[in-house]
Amino acid sequence: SLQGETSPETRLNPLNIQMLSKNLHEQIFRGLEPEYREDAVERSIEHLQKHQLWGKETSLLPDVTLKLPQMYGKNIDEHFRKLAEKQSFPYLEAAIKLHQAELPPMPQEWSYEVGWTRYGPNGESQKVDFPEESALVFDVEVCMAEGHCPTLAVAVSPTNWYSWCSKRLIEERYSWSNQLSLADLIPLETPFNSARAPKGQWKKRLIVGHNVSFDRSHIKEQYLLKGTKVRFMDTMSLHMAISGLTGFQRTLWMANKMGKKRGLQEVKEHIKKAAWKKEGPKIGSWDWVNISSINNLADVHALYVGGPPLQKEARETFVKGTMMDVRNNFQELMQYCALDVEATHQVFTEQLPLFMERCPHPVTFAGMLEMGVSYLPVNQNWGRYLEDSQDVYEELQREMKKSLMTLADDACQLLQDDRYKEDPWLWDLEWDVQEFKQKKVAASKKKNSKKAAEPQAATPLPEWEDDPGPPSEEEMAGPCPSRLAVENLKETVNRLPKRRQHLPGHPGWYRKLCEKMSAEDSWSPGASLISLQMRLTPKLMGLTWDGFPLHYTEKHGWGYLVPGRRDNLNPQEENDGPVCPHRAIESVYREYCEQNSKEKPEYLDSSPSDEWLTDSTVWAKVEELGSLESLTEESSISMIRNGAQKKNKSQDQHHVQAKSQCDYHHGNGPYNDVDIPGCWFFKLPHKDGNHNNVGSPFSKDFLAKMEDGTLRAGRGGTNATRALEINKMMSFWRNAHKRISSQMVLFLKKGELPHAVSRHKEFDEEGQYGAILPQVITAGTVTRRAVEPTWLTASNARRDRVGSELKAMVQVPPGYHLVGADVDSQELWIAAVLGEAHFAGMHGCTAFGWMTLQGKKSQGTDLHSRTADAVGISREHAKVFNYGRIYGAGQPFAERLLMQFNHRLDQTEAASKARQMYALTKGIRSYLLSEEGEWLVDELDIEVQREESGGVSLQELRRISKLASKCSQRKRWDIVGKRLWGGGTESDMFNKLESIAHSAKPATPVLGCRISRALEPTAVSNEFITSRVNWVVQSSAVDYLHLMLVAMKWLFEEHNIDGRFCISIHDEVRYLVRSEDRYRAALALQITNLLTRSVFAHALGMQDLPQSVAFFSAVDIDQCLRKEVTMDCVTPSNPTGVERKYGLAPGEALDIYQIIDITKGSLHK
Amino acid sequence: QSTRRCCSSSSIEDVDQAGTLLQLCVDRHYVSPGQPNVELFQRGMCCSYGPLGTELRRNLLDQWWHSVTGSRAQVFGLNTLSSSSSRDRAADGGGQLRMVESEHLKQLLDRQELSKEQLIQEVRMLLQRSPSVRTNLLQGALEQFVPSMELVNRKLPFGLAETGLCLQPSRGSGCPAEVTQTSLVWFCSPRTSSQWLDHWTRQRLRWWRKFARSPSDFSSSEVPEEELEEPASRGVRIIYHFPWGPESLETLWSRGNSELLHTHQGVRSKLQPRGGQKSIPHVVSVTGNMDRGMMAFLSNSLQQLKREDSKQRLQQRRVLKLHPVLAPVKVALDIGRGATVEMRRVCEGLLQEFLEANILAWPGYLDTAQTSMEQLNTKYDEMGVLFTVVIGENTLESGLLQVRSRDTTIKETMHISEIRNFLSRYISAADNI
Amino acid sequence: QSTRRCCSSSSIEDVDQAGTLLQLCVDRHYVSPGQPNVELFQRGMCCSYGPLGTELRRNLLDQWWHSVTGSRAQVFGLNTLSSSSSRDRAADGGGQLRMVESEHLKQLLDRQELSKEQLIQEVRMLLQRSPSVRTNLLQGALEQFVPSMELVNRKLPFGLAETGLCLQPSRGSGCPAEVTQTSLVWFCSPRTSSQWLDHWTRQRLRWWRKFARSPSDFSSSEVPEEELEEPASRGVRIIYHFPWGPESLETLWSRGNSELLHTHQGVRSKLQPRGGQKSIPHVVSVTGNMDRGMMAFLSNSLQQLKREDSKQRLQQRRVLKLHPVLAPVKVALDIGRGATVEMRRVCEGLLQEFLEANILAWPGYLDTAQTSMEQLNTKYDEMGVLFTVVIGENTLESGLLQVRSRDTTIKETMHISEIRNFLSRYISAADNI
Repeated sequence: SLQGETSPETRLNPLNIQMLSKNLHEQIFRGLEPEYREDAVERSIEHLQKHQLWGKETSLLPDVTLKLPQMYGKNIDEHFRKLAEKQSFPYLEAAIKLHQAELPPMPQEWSYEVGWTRYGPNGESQKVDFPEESALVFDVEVCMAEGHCPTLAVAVSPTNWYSWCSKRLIEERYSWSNQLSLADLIPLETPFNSARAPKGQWKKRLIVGHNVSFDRSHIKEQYLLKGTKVRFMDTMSLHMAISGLTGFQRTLWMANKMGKKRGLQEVKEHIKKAAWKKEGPKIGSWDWVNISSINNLADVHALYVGGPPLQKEARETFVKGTMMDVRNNFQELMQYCALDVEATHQVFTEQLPLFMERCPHPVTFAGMLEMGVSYLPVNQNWGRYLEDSQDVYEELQREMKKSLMTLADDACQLLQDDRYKEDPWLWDLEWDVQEFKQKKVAASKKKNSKKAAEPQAATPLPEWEDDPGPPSEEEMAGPCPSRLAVENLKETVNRLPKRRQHLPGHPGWYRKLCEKMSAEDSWSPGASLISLQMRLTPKLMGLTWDGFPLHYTEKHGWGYLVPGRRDNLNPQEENDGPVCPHRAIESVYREYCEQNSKEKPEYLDSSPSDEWLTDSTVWAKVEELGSLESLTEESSISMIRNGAQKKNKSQDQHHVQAKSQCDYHHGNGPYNDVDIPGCWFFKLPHKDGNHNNVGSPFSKDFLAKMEDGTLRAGRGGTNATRALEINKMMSFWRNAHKRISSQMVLFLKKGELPHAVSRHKEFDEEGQYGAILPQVITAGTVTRRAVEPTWLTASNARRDRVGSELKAMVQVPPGYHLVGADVDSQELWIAAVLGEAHFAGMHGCTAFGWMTLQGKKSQGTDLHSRTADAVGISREHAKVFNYGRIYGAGQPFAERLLMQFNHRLDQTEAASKARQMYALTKGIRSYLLSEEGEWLVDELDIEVQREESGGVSLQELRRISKLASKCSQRKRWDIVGKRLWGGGTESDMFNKLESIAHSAKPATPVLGCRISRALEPTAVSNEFITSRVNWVVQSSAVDYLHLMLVAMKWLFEEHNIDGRFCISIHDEVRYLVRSEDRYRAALALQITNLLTRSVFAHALGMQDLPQSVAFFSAVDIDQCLRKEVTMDCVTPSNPTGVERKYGLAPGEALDIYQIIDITKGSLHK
Repeated sequence: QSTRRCCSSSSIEDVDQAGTLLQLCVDRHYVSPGQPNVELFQRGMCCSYGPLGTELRRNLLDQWWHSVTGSRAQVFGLNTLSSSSSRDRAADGGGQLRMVESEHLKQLLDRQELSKEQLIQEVRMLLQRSPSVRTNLLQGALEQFVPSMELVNRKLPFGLAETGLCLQPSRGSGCPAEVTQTSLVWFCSPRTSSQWLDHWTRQRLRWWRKFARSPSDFSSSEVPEEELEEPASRGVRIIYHFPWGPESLETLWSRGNSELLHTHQGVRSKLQPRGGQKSIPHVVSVTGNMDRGMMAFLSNSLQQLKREDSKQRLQQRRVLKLHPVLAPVKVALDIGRGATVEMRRVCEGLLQEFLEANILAWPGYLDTAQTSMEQLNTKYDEMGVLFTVVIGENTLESGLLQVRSRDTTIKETMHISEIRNFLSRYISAADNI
Repeated sequence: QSTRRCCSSSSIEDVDQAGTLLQLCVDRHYVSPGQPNVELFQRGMCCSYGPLGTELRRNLLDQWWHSVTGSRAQVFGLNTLSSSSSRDRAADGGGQLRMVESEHLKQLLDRQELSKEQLIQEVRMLLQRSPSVRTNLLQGALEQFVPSMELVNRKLPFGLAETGLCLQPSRGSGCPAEVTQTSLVWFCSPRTSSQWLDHWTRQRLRWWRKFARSPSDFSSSEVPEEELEEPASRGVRIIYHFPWGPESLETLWSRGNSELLHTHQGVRSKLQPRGGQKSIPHVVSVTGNMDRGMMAFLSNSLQQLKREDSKQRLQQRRVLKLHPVLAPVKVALDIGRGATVEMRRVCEGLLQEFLEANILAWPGYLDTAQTSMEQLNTKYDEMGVLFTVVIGENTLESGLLQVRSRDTTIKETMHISEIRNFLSRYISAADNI
């Protein structure tokens, strides 16, 4: 049933999904009404019913009436083709010029002069402002020791070579400003001292480079607020699109390159690290290795061009050398740079036709050009942010160290009367002290020195003394007798050994924590070397696990001691090592029990956060586990065939061996090879399985255990807890601060800013306005997603993470706004729409699709709630699983994740939950028999139980396989043909994804971009499936982004919206827009989304689009970059929030109706 | 078990702990004895300090001064008068304290010829003439604003730092009390005043924490809207969590410019900085109470360790773990068993050496009453003495000393020629952590 | 030509010289401007000091403190209250200053129902209740005698040192004035008190002379019998010969034991030291006026040189040749011609380095008004700045600085990495002369 008013505009499809309003549909699909086949509708309804989704109440959205701009072509796809061709034509032309060019001969001698020099074909040189040709291959070198300032550069056009030298290279000075200005950078479009377009018009030019975003960040004009028309092509990105490797492949590739033997060893080690079981993966096909390479220029050059390898040794001079070294090797280094340019040109020449062939849609080319000019405006607050974060960070670090040092100091008291022997934690530390050494003095010498140093007699103190009065004047004048006595005694210093002992009176473990005293400025007294990571720290803190003191062994890592063991309480005569005070341990546990009888610790579900979704390491694991999954599946069949199904016994090993069992505590153990009298040793649980050793109880994984009280500090409680809290707070900045503080920021002088800024009433003369150019590799992964280490991975601000307000430090100059939006559930929708097209060709026909379009959190019919209900986990957790699946994560991943979320869940329970979840969503796999299989079945007359789809289950397959091997002499039968998923909400989606992944030439369904050559079935046969499935969705998401960029550029140009592209962070785009144009830009963004989704539907043969996904749920109009316009980004380094501290008021988040209201639905000024 | 754990468990123990602290301060020469005096101290007022308290206060004020005047080029020291006969006009608040020459007043009262009205008139005039006593350092800094502008060529921002005694009106108790105040008055452009407030808050908080044993006991908190004092638009307090509750050690206010204008009779031209903007500077005041600050550090550094010895007796060790830079006595000099004149001479010589090197040393050797080393250590731990040096018979022969550390309780052997450098290095490097 | 020579020649010049000195003190930020303030300073009273005066006073007090507390093991620091409601009973001299809460008094005067007699009675009681303000530090030390005895195990001699503000009654001028006092109160056996007086006189005089440019301007003189103040039996003054005549900077009295007895209500048992002799200790007081001391050093260090320049014009160079330890500003940092942002950044870095090393540096580079180097040097000489460091364009290239010495006016070239150590060494070594 439906809620809401229906109007003539309202359109519904047969599944009662609200489609685009009538006027919109007419404008976009040009009157082409979708047709629905009856059987398809029926099939859909049946499917939805099965998943309890049919007939759920839904509500209608208000219709949208909007006059779209005039569109080109016969259909929407043609429209986009035309736009993209128009936008990229001059650049493509330039690219072709470069492609066809025969480079002029390289100069033999380079000019040692500030600025650009042009070399004629005969080696004659001439000083120029900048190279003027429309196409250049370009490379910049930076002497790292001198900061970010470019040192030298080489460029080549089809007609000339160019070189550039910085002032800092040519002129020697004691110090240079560490704040760069435009004048320090390389000009490519403007003469020195000018920041305006010559003749008022920027030229459309193309710069080619390898990892060109690095070079771009050293180009002067790129920092101007209003972008120029120069665009960049990155040979590294082209390479990724043509022949890129996945992360896992890269490791294997390098291993392979280092030589077959060495390589295999590396692979083994890698497998071990990834915690694979004994069998390990067998990489069957290595063909891909020969048609790909890792990303650096030398390897890429070898792949595409071949010939003698590039020499990269000179590069070290820039990395490690000083400016002086650069000067001394100037000609050689210039030559090196020029050779790189030449190599880049050769690579580019080879790549261009390949790229055009593999990514034929013009939108891909145009989108990548646009992606290459990202721009992040910043102001003086950037400096404040860096300073404050570092400040707070250092302070926390100090505090943590202080509390640890106090713990160490306090523990020293146990030395007195050997009390450490009774300490449940510290008994096994090194408590030895050293004897104070003195030189033996020869007898005769001793006499002499005695005379000198020792007073003759010992005079006892008088019983009582009166005020002796002041010393006389003579006494005061002469040397003071007591000072003389001291000076004399000082001479005995020669009896000390030359090298002083280091704290001989302190226990050994403490001695090691102290730095030997020195005159260094950095020396500090006390146990200053202590850190959280040290093995003795948990002991100093007196950590307990469920009341048992922690203990470390070399073999098993961290665990804990459980008292009560009797079988090893033999008299310990022969043992002269430290003796465990098991009675003290008992009393610790007893005390714990007494306390706990009062308050029972309640199990709390640790709440995960968005971090899970952005943590790239998690998804890296997915990829590895993915290959594991397919392998185990495969191998399980072969194992059955061998008739020897091994059970992994390593888990139970200890239990079998154990003679001694603890009856009152169950955990990971006991490990009775740890022979501590009176105690059993149990290991701490590990997130990757209990056979792994825990290296530190302070790792991130135990944070939740600290919070729920399983792991707690036995003494010095506040010190320990606080140290952990601090550890958490520091984590972000510790990992990120190097990258963040080395961001190259360039501030513009007033004259270099547009009048819109410098004449704005909020312009501050003392303020700073500038930009960071994030070094985005436009297609940095095999899915052609952009890669950049700082901005594209930055998490959102968190209250307990120092410096996590990073993104909000991107702040607009006066007179500008950031306009942007997140594509709502982008990947879910893409996956869903693919599945729908595959299943019944209409929107909302699969359960997965229906939930994505129509599901409601409030009714529990949205995807995440459904999964949460089904498995009995929180919605937040479910979200992680759902995304994980689409990224290709299999059951093992889910199992592991479940255990991590809840440590009291045992393996079987987790496994069953994971199985349940997968059955419900992905469904059950069935197998279509191959021709050979069918023949075999027929031949052997095996009765086969087939499913609806005609496939057989895994069980059935095993049975057939068993029978086959019994009945025949042949070892190997290839009985399996296609694999299919069935019965789950997502089965059809996965079938579609896998059918694309398995096709001979996998390509994205919308823009037809081919998968990397290194992943095509001809190269890898059946391997890297996870990556390929993942690629279908993610690469389509990249198509989505490219479409949006092209549409936005069109609308901005068409309607004179003053703005530029800023950054796209995966499913999010941001534009920097003049404030007066911000609402029109918001409308443009909404229209862009509408058109982009329509292209998807069109490409999949569905001439319609559901209204609910047609528009962004909100377009953010804001003054800074942040997740939500109202987020105040409070963090420890920004305790007062961005509004108070930086004066950033909340922005506006507008939906389509509000925007139409404000703009009256018009893009016109 | 740490002190913190104890105090969070029970409030009775907290009160007890406050009592322990105060008793210790009196016993160990931080605060002069006498109930009224101790009460002043407890209230965070200036009281009569013993030698150790005096030294601690000196160290604290010194550190404050260096931290504030050394933090930026534009901070200048200042010293204004604590009483002034002209000031009253500017800020004639109620309950002001006046310094009256009692003899004059008595003479007035003795003049029989005056009628009641005349008498009242005369007394009023006397009161009017008598100088008023400052209750804070702000006013002095505001008055010095104009000449100070010349120091930096009439450019903003700059600040004026001062420390000194101020009087707190009695609020009915009948007896006004003194407070050792520190004050930084920062003049900046209106636009940046809020940023500067944040800046100084961070700076100040970091300073307090630098010397703390458990830094998180010091925190800052924004003054809630309803507690803002006129004319401040924003305020931040730096708070110490005493066992008996939080108290404010230092307060930062963003005060606008109305007081500055008032002090200078609204003559805007005098107050305008050079440069483009002609706006009257805004004032950010940073006012600390160092008497309470002392107590905070004493409280923070008091570590009470309960320990069981081998015979299961509960022993208590109380240590005043003051930061090495603040600790009033860095080293105590004592004589081991069998004191002789020669040993004492060595002590004297060593003491002189320490004093010359600006290392405050305690002449424990002067006390010839035979106390056990254990008792001495207890005493020195409670005094917060960093190291105890014992000169024994052996010293006269080999030049070797026993040096006991307050923090680890461990005794090291050290040669007499190296002890001074060791102490100097130890104290100056303690800042490094 | 030295100052001394000039002033002995003519008294008119002397007066002139006094004027010059005062003007210089105001111009160069030693003393805050304003006639009343300068007069206070001239009278040897505490006044409102500018940044340089404040620093000079700090240095002076620091030196005094280290010299006195570091001189002997038995000197302990002390800090007593400047006002006290109990003290009046003990020393109820005439002309005492009382801190009256003016609001209370006004309310009293407003009470219509009181008769004149009642009113007088009430005012007297109010006055009685109001705390009195100390006029010297002696009384506080006497009060702390008993607890302090325990510090040295009830043995004599020992001393209590304190510095602080005291009020000087107006003596009719109507307005009491503040004085920065230093006080050592020395308790010794009656037998040795006269010897100790001599000892301390020698010590103190030596201290004053240590920092003087011409030490002989400081001298000591026995107080004539007729000028002895009750209950002192002997007195010595340390005198400085100002251009306008000699004035006393510090006074030492041998005071007997009557005040001590009086303060402790004659309870002899509390006052007796341990040991054979049961006599009540005698008191030697050493009281200094550091405001006047400051003026003495300023006056002593002012050198006026007449010289002719190349064009035969008579030029005067005035230099405040303060002792390096006392000089408030040790180094000034300036930028040579063609100031750039980079040069300024170097200055800022250097300044921070100096401040961290506790070398007070003057941020001359903040003053961007173009003044000639000559003018700058004149200014710095008058400020008594030891060295002027100039950062030029050359510095950015080579790291070399120009360092001008106040005393020789000679410019040396020095590398930026060595300047801090040079200054530290220079200042600390100046103590050795």
